[in-house]
Amino acid sequence: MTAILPRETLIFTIARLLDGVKLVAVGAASPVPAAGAMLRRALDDGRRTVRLSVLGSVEHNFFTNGSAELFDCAGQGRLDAFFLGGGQIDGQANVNLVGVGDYPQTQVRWPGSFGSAYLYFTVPKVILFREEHTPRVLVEKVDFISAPGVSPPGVYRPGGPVALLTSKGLFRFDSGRPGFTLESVHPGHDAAEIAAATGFAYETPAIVPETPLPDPATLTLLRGRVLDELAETYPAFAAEWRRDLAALAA
Amino acid sequence: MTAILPRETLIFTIARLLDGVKLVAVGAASPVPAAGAMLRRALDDGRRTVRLSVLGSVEHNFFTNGSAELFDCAGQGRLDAFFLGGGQIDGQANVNLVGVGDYPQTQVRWPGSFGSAYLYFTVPKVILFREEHTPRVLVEKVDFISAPGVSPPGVYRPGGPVALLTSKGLFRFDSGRPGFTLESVHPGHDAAEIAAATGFAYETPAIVPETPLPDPATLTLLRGRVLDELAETYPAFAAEWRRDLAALAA
Amino acid sequence: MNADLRAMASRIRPGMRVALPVDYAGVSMAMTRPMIAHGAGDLHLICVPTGGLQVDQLVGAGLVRTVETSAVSLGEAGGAPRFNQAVKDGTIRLRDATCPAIHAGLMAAQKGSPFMPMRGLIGTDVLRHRDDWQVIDNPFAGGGDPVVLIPAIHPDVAIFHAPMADRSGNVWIGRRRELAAMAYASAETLVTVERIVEHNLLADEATAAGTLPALYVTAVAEAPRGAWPYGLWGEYATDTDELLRYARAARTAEGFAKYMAGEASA
Amino acid sequence: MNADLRAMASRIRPGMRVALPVDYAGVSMAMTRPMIAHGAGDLHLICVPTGGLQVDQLVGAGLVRTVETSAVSLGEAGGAPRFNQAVKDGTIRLRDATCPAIHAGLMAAQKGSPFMPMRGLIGTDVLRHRDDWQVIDNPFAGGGDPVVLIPAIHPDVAIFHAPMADRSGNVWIGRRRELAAMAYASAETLVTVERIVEHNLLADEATAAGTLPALYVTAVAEAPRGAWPYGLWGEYATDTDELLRYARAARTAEGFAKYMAGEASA
Repeated sequence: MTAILPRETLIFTIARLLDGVKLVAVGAASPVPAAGAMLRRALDDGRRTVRLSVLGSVEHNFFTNGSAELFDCAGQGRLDAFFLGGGQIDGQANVNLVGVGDYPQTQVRWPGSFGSAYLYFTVPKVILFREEHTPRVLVEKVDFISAPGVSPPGVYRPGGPVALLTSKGLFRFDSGRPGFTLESVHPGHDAAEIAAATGFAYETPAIVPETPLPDPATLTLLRGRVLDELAETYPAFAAEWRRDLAALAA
Repeated sequence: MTAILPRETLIFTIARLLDGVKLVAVGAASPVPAAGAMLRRALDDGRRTVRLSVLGSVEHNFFTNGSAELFDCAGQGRLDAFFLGGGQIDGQANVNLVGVGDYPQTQVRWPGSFGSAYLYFTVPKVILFREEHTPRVLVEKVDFISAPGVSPPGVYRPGGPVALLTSKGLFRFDSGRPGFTLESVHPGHDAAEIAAATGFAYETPAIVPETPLPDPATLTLLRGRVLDELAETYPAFAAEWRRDLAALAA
Repeated sequence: MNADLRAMASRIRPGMRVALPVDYAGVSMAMTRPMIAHGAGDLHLICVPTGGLQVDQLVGAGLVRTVETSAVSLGEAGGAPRFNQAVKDGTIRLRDATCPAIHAGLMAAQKGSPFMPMRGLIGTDVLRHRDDWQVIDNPFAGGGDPVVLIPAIHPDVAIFHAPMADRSGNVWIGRRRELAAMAYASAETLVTVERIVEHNLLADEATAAGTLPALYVTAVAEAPRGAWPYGLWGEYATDTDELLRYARAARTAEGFAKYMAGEASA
Repeated sequence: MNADLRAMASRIRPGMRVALPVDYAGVSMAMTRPMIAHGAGDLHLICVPTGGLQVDQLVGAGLVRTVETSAVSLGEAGGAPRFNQAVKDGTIRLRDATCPAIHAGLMAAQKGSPFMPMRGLIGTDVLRHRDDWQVIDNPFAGGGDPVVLIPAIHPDVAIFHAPMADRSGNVWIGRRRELAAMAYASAETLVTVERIVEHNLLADEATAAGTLPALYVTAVAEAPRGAWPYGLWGEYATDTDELLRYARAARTAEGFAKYMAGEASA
């Protein structure tokens, strides 16, 4: 069996999560989500048009109405999927992009909420993606709610989180409960390790499956067309990926 | 003394009313207001930039954000002057651009209110310009208020009417009273004729002066540069003006 | 009749809200006869922000239930005869507006907001007759300061004409950004163009600046001189003689029917 | 230092609200040192909708009282060191927002409306800390349905960099329409450009489509590579090495001072 790189598992998982989307946007410095979207587009080729917008990119940005257009698209219901990271993410899927400590004089300051306080409400499929899987990031309660995981009845909320993907595993989010359920663990990790690394409570099925890996055809697409496309926008990331592939083959 | 054409008196009067403006917009089929604005621009040449936008024109329209930009400009306080006609205008400076009779099934239907219900409120210097001066047009009370001449205290109203110019004379509007005062009569007309032709009450000073006429230098500008500029956008109007000038000279 | 245009017209279903641009912005006159041939009626026309020949013809053909507009006229050719007759006869429902209110309603839809506030309007009969608009006191003022709220306008379909599109469905609209605004607000957008070009309009920044992305475009069909008798900016001027010919003919229902039965020719 | 840039910077007065664009839209880095040399402080920066190097340098130079923004960072070069330090020290006032709220506030100013409604935000700490925003029940809903109202943002001055301007002061902004939005909303607009061209940008429809008219432009100055170390779309790429060099240097106040004292060189 072919060895699969950890980042290939992440990219393939994102592509699976994006099944059915027509328009997906990713942030400027987000090569893994971008690659996932590119793989989704490649998989759907000839069957469905999948559009991808990379914010801040000249090449991979078909918007022509300034930086407001992404948010307008979301408001119109045209944006199907988006990614959010977060300095902290808690068990209610609340996201903190602002800082640690008492606001405003936080002792650690992150950049800020960006568009999260809007997109989390309006984009049907928000994928929380944060590679670092530690109790520092996945906390019981965020210090600042940039965007809440759920809203009370009566609040306009067509969008929200569907999943949390880290370097160790994949959680699904149930907005009814609300809370996360561990869906799968990536190769090389296990449920106990994830429990120790997660600062919030979540549900775990009796048997936690391994995260599905790409089949050979998908892997060919991923290491061919997708890697080539990605290299235009994320040359450093693509070069490192290629080096790792060369090392695998050696 | 040089003979002055009636339309030249109107154009010169408009140019006088536009003293001090930086941006003026005129409707698509408004050659007299456009000529007045062009004369204002010519008179201010080298002292102040006067910008003119002719709606719907490709040549004389510097807007680049679609047909909403004019209204945005007005909202920003950048539009100093605008012209309104009106199927009916009453003594409170209410304007009716919709129709005669009971709305909606009016027996006479005019095109509609266009932007009047906004621009009348936001443009500091709105000039009511209607050549026809009859009791049919200048009525006691309009059948439909497309835009009101005055607003009660507490209503946001930086703009409004300053004057009403017809083929017979010029009225000033006093929003405090509110009402019109006859300011001057054009050559060939008199106050009694105007009284008979006006359907609303207004104030008349003891002595009504004649509307000022352009001096020779202004007339040269008007029949030279302004007429040339106007011919680009209103060729038929300019040609007729030139024919009338030729007849004067004969 | 062009099959592409017929196919586009067939997307229109009875009762739809149809957004149409102002005379000088790019009216798809080429779509008017296919729409009439298709026959979907009970339409709610939204003029962005005013209407003209196309609106008059659709009204004359009996396809229109409601006209939401700031004005309808034939410009230099005078009043819109079929529209004016329908008003007199009470056969259409009027939603008289003012230009920026139409823009505000579309902007609300573009932003995904339920409404937009707008200055002006207070004390007008335009406002008095719009039971779908609301007035609130500006919450940011100390008290008083009434302001009108215009609810979002969500057209089912926008229809317009533009100079060019590319093979991907990107449409060059230049500085006529109300066409983009219509498309953003509408569920579907049908576009006729003078020509289809082989290069991608988004490939360089110069043309990209005036391009509506394919994301918003449902279908495109080639229709040379498709705005005629209206003009198209940068392409050709309005044929005022033809507008006058129409205005004369359409004074009566019979004259209108005869005019429409004649072949359109540029 | 370029005299034109100094003259433009001298228009800035203490306490002004200054709108600055996002990293990739055309930051007038060329204006940063002239602004610092001019020394007008107590500024209220409005990042449209996020800030970066320029904001960090103005904060580091002590000119900033308030930062209204959706984020401040150096992108690939990491956090904004002087901004982050100022937050920690409590020496600047934060008005944390979210991108579309900044756009909504500017749009309200563009439209001459007192506010714009915006979805989202309910239940966030962003909203909780903004006492200048309001929540009302959507008057068009049967009841409930809270919606946030963002008051108009009226910057005193907008400052950005663009590829070109003409002799009349028209500026080509391409598809970076947030630059136009900033200018519409602002009382004054100061623009640096790569080059000044001799032809009128409004003379043909192709360039007109991406042009901000001179009406909105207070002053223009030529500043080749004026976005550096940021890139300018269609012109040059971001100099990430320089951003990294700054990020390292500006970890301390001393390092920042030393960096700023060095000559800027492309």
